[in-house]
Amino acid sequence: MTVFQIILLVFLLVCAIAVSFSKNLLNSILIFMSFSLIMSILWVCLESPDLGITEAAVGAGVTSILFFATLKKIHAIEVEGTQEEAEDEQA
Amino acid sequence: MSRLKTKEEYEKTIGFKFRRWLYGEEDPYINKVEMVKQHHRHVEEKTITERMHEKQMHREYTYDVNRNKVLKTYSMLYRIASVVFVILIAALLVYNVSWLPKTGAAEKAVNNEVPQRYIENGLQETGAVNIVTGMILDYRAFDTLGESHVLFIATITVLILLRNNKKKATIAQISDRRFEPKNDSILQLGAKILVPVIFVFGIYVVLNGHISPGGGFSGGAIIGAGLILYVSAFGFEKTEKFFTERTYKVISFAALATYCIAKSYSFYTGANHIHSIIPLGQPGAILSSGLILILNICVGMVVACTMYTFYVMFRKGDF
Amino acid sequence: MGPNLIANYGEAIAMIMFAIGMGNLLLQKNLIKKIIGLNIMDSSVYLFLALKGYITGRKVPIVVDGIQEVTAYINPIPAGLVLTGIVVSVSVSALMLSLTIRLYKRYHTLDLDEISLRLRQEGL
Amino acid sequence: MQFVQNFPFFCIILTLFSGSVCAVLKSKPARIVNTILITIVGILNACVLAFEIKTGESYTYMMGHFPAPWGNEIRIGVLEAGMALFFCVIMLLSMLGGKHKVLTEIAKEKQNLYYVLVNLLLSSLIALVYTNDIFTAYVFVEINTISACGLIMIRQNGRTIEAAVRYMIMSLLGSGLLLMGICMLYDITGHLLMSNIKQTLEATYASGKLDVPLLVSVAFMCIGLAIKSALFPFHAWLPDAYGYSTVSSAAILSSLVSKGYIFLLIKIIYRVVGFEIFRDTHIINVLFIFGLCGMIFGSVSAIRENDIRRMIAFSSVAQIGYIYMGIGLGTEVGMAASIFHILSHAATKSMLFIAAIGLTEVSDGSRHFIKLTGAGFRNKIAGLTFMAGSLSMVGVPIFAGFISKLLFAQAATVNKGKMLPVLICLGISTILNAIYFMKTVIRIYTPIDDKTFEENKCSVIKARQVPLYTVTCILFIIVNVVLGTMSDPIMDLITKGLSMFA
Repeated sequence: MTVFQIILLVFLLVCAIAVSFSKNLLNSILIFMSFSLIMSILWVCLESPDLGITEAAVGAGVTSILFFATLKKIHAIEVEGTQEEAEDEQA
Repeated sequence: MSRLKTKEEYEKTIGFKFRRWLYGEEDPYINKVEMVKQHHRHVEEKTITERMHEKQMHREYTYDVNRNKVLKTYSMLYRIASVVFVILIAALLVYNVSWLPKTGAAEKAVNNEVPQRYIENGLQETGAVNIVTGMILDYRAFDTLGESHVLFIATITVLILLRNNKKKATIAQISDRRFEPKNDSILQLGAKILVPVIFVFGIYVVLNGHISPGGGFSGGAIIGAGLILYVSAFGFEKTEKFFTERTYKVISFAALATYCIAKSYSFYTGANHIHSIIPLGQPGAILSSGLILILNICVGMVVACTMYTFYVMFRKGDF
Repeated sequence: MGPNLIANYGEAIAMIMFAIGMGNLLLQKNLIKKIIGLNIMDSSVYLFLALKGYITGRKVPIVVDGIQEVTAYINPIPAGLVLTGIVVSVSVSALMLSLTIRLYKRYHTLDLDEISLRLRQEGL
Repeated sequence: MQFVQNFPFFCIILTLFSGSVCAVLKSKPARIVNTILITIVGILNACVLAFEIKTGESYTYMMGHFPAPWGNEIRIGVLEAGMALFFCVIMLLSMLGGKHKVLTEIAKEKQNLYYVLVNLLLSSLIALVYTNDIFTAYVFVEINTISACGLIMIRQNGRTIEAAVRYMIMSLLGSGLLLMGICMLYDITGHLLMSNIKQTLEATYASGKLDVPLLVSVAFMCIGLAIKSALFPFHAWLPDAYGYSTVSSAAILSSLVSKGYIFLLIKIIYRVVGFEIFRDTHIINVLFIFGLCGMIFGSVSAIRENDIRRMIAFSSVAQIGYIYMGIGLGTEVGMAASIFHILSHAATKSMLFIAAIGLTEVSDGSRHFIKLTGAGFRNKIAGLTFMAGSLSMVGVPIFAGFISKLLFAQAATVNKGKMLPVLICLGISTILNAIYFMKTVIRIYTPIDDKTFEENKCSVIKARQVPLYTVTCILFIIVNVVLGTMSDPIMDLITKGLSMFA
């Protein structure tokens, strides 16, 4: 374990705490994205580059994109949502 | 000696009555059970509305978080209890960690004969230079078979949840893409340059899974990310030409079926001590390590399609 | 306290992160934040597991130059397990997010307590 | 190696394969594939069971070319084969009984996906039952969780989505705890294979030290599985999930999914930790107390419900309390009683769900007690089945519930310290059971006059109109009575299987 890894671990902890206390959803998703990025660097430090590639592609890439898509969908939903609710009540 | 019963006698037997009751031809209770008529109670309209009003007031009071003391105390208590619980768990786990073997030490229970054989004989037994790949796709292949089905079933559930029919899809699509720039030239130029590179890199990672770090899953996720970038730059019209629901289903079916068949061959021969006829090849070459290359390609295809399908479902709800 | 706390500081941090993730899961009202907490919880378990396989001074388990001694490489098992775990956590988060979208479409809120309050008020 | 010994592996591969096959089929062929698949898997498991009874020895089956600690492995014994066979029977009956509801309640283009979920659920259950590797168990627990979530939310209205979200949050918390426990266990023993972990742990235990990490990891695994199987304080997700999903799903969830987790827990207790070590950890007492609380609390909540499906769901909480109470007794007899109760509860609960749907159908789809008045006359076969199920739940002889209660009482007398609380709680719980089930039975057999009939928009369904449903109900009653009357050979098998576990 080197000093670099300790710094990374501390960053990881800071990110985890910051996610819990941030008020804005977009902020917390961005912080989570950086959490994943730090994690993928940490995997490489721990001699597992397989995990590093996977975490970078999946954790920082696809999962974050899915979070963003969800957030966008939620903000865009107001128009069409009422229609579905009405249909739901009929059923 | 048996005696034939007459029809009247037969109709009195329990069996006949049960049969009639079962088929609903006659109800044994009709005309036999005395029914006392309940006299109808008349309630005035006013009292009903009054009662409804009271009930409403009561409900509003009960579920009003700001004014209801009990509810407020309860949620307060829940928060405090959760915080205490979480702190206790953290303390317990840290205390527990202090008793675990040292990190980074070579002499501990984890480093026993199992990783020893993987490292010393892995190259000869699986033909994979990357021992991790050899381990997950050959030694412990049953886990990985389960894992790829986790992905498959997650896609199925996402399809169930977010797939909507064509009619509504257009409305959703319009409202979804309303605030997005269309034909953004910076994004399009970037995508034109990056997407081929990403694809080639992903295919490289998939095909070299047994030689260098990576493998089906990471490579597939990279290809999926490339597809997502392509879609965001050029819109769904372009991808719809080559990727529909049918494509997803056929590709994932073909890949999973190949996976299942390949693995059942290897499981069956292994368990029955039959020698496997698949050659392992020259270690380090692309065409080596027996089934691992084929399995990597299958996993890569499934993962790439899955990632793209997730994104499309989240954005549009339809292929 | 046991003897190895200082040597195991990485694992201790992973455990604290596990608790933080769990706290998010229990205390956050917003569903998206709950999902993030869940992801943090999973990631910390994987970090813990990967630290198990790490051996100081040894290299990636990819055979180079035909060296096949145990003393040259780290333990490959945790890496394989974590790879499986990451796949599982991606599929689970995709499922949870799609559930979130559907829930928001129906109730226009991300707060589970509020939803159950509304359900009870509607008398459903 | 004989050919029969390959059958468990064939079962797992066939079910996994048919999952991806059903995704490309249309809904009707998918349904046929599903029915045939469950039947075939059941027959294969029956062959394995017969083989096991004949030889009387368990065996391990290598998954791949490499032997035990290096490769994956499954292990087959009497108890595993019997459990897998029983799961197949109950699943087949539940699918048949709820078929007409699946056709009406689920959107047409999504029906084949429902069968994908069911197939993969079956494969994960069989893999959980047979596996000998603790990490494989984790992977299949995840498949089980996700497909169970799919089963809940496939009927899409607001309530089921909300229930699915609650279910997923609790389940994923449980999975996280389970994975944490597995990782710690791996750290202190260095193995993932159940038998090797047990050998290592026994060696450390013989040297006289029961250290902290072992205790914590066992506690984490137990709590994780307890959350997933809805033990008393963690049951908040259960009533919604069972109450609003389509009826086949509710029957499968209540009788198979939670039982799969409990079976995994029993397997961990016997094959991973070792029964003696587990008894010395005092976690057993926690499970015991939670089980007792669940028995009382579940019944009290069920009395207060006036929705028939939710009432049956709360009754599940009570019955899961019974099972954990039996595990918590800490004796072989208690464990055997728990396993018998898994069988009897699975048979009875799915039967009640299937019967309840028949009763609500003739009452304009309403599930409230008032509307159900006289439903037993309008749909006779459903009323009869519901009555049989209630009698079994209350514990009337010749039905399965009676035997399991008797076994629990017998098991309690062996354990001096825990005898009194068990007997008292068993008595109170039986009385409470009797109150709410008999209330329902009397309600559905109270005649109504024609005016109310019209007002409630009631209808009449005769046994002839729904032949499949009738046959399913009769088969359910037969299974229950067989469990209740032929308990001696079944108990012999269970004790034999438990001794083979060690």
